[in-house]
Amino acid sequence: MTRIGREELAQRIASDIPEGAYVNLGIGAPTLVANYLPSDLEVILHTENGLLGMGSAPAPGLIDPDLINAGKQPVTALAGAAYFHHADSFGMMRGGHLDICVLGAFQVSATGDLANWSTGAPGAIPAVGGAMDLAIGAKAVYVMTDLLTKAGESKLVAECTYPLTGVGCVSRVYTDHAVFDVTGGGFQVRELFGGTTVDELEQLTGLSLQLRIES
Amino acid sequence: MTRIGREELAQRIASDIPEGAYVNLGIGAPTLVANYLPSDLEVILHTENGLLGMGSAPAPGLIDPDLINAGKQPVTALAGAAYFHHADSFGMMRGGHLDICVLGAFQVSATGDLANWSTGAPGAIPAVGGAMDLAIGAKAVYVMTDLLTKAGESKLVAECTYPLTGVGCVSRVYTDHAVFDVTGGGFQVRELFGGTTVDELEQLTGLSLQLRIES
Amino acid sequence: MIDKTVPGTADAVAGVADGSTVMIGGFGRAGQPVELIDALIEQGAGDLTIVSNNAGNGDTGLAALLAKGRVRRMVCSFPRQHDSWVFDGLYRAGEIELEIVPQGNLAERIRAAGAGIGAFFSPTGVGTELAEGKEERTIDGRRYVLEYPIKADVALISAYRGDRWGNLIYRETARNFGPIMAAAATTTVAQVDEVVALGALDPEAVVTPGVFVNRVVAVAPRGWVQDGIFVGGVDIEGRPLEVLS
Amino acid sequence: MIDKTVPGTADAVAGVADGSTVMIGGFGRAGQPVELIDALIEQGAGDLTIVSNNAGNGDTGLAALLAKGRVRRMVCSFPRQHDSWVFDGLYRAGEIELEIVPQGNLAERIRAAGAGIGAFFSPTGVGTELAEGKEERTIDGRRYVLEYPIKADVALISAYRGDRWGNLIYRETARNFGPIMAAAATTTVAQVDEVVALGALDPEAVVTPGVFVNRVVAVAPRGWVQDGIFVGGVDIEGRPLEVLS
Repeated sequence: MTRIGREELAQRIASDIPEGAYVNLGIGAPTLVANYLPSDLEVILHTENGLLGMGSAPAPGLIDPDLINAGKQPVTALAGAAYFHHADSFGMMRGGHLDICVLGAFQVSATGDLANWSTGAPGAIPAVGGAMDLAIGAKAVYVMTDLLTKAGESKLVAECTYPLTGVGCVSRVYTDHAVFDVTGGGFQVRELFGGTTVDELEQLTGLSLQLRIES
Repeated sequence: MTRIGREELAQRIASDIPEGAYVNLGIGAPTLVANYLPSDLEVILHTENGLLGMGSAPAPGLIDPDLINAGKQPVTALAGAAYFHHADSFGMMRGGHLDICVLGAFQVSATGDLANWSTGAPGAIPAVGGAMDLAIGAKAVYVMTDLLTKAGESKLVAECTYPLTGVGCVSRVYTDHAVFDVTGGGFQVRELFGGTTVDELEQLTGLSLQLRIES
Repeated sequence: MIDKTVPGTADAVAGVADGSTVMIGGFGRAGQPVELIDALIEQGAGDLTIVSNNAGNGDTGLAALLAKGRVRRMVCSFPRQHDSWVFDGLYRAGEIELEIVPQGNLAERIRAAGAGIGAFFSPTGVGTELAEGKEERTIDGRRYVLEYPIKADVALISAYRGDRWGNLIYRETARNFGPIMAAAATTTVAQVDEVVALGALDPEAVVTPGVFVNRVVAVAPRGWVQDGIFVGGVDIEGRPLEVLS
Repeated sequence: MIDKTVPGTADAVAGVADGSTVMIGGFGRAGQPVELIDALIEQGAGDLTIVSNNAGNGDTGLAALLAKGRVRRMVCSFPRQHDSWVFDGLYRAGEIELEIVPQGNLAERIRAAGAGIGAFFSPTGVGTELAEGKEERTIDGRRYVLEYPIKADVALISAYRGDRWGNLIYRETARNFGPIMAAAATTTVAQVDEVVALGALDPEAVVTPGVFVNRVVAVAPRGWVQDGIFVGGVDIEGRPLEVLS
């Protein structure tokens, strides 16, 4: 079956972000989405370490160590940016003022639970950062992930077995095989990539899936 | 018996405020205290409508309607001032960052309860403003008041009969007859004005009073 | 292109529904969005709940809205002022409901709404009649009462300068409730003296980031400021005296 | 005359007692008060509880303090980074305690301490193992957990400019935890690039009013800024590359 690559998936997500949206892109793969936002549209990026109106990475030699994103990578600030402290920044998120947050995942459950901060492996050093705040804060939480783990297990599950990041918080999952909406009745297939079929997805995930009917 | 006037009392209170103190002066008589702070000492005045480093009233013709105090009178801002919004301003107070607050009172009880916002008179329009926040916020709450009401009743009481502003919050009461500390064991006379005696004060207040012994 | 500016105050207040909860910024006259209130009177919405620190001064602004009978309920800390005769009359006639909230609890409850806090324990008001019926708890030996967020459908605020993304800066103590109300309402409308180009506001000094603002409208500049400099020339009610320049 | 400035970093951290809770500002390296931490190492206080978003980078700053064995307990949101080998080693050896707090709850709990809030209901972490054992409540149909303030004996923060009253401004995302930690500690110490004259900081743009600050010390200016202007010239760890001017 045909899958799409990570860059293509980032592009696919970017195309769903409307002009004027306030968006937080999580650490890791979700940051790639920024590269595909059309330059003629204004989308305002939030980074939880205190900046609204984040721009792209600086040119080499123009790195400002005071100006970083949540992944601690150097960034720039656009005209129209604003800085604020951590309580204000997380209040902005927790208060539901951001439109979209894009996050990675270990698992997403059929009821929209998210697990993305800990594998629960014994001996691992726990570290949650802003993951739990991001998970419950935005109006829409999109997950960007491969459908399967490297071991071939489905990341879409009936119930998460990894430690939870948030309960019932995910609204949509973008994977390399298909896009899924989380509905009251479980996962609904919104879009299939390449030749993937719903039957194949059901086989891969072990879940009963519905195809979204355009109304 | 000798009493001191309101201006003299303001001066007396001012002399107890050390350099470097952060002070909020309540609406009404307490604002007079500002006039007696020595100009060669720096005391930083807070007004709860969003300014630290408040200065004196402006000259006529230099009134700026954007720059007012909690009593909605025009003021000025000193070099070193800072503006902030209402949540930050009351957080500053509630968080115990101000050293002294000077307030008026209808009644103060022997356990430091304060009543200064409502006489409880039927038909009166209630209005509390920042009184309850001021009462519980500062490290030390000083009350500035006449000892007696116009009708000759003591404002120092065993228990307040007027609606409370705050419980156990007053640390000292400056009156036209004497200065009282609120201690675990009731009012202690800290200082007597003119020829006033503790016996006279006991008669006027109907309370059993102790004279503070300098240690 | 994001452009939150609207041409006039009528556009700015369009769509306010009867029965709405409307926050109105300002402390006394400082920071009161008078032009937006005038437009709201013109727009006609009624049966309103108004959240504002005071209950109007003189016969203009919030007082004028009250005088028109558009307000069912006031939530404020200090309605009774020397010039609050409009509110006083309505209250005594039993024509308006009143919820009194200590000023710091009012501010913190508004802030909580904007910051997604479900409720908080405040030491303010403990043991007073304004805390009657509220849940009380002793934490680390201190008494607190549980206070809930105050949200609004609409916030009308006054700022000094804004840009097309809705970023705002304020002026002196006219800042007061604007920044917290902006974050607590579904739709936030800001009147500003001047709309400036994107990037003209120092990002270190922006007080209200545009994410909290839906509409920005420029109104007549305040008479006591020219090009950002205080020039004096008014009395406390904003009436012209003389211009120093 | 109020003068909160002190001559050197040793004076700035004088008196920190063994067993203290010390907040340390910064998010990764941005805003980390490295010179104050170096002075604290020199000062010698041990058995510390450190509240900071991360648990040190490389071998300098907070990592150096950890390496000296001065820290009994870390309260942070994200200890595990690519360059947090010092903390990682201590943790695996069982030589340090760790309390993990979601970043927004960490920030809000610190803010609550400074603002006199007894506790608050947060939606963050509900239903996760980090909320186990915490009081939960449903308010208006949403689940929340009760979170308590985090106070400190000392806060060490890094700002950009300060004055003798302790007013502070920050720079870009190096602001992060500084303003809220300043308000949450009994003694707050700020290192700044430059102490400026009283009145030189715009009162509209002061982020931390001096009331929250006890000591201010000027340290070597950051290499990437000259006279307030970004001049580039360093890599992400602050090492010189080239100066554009």
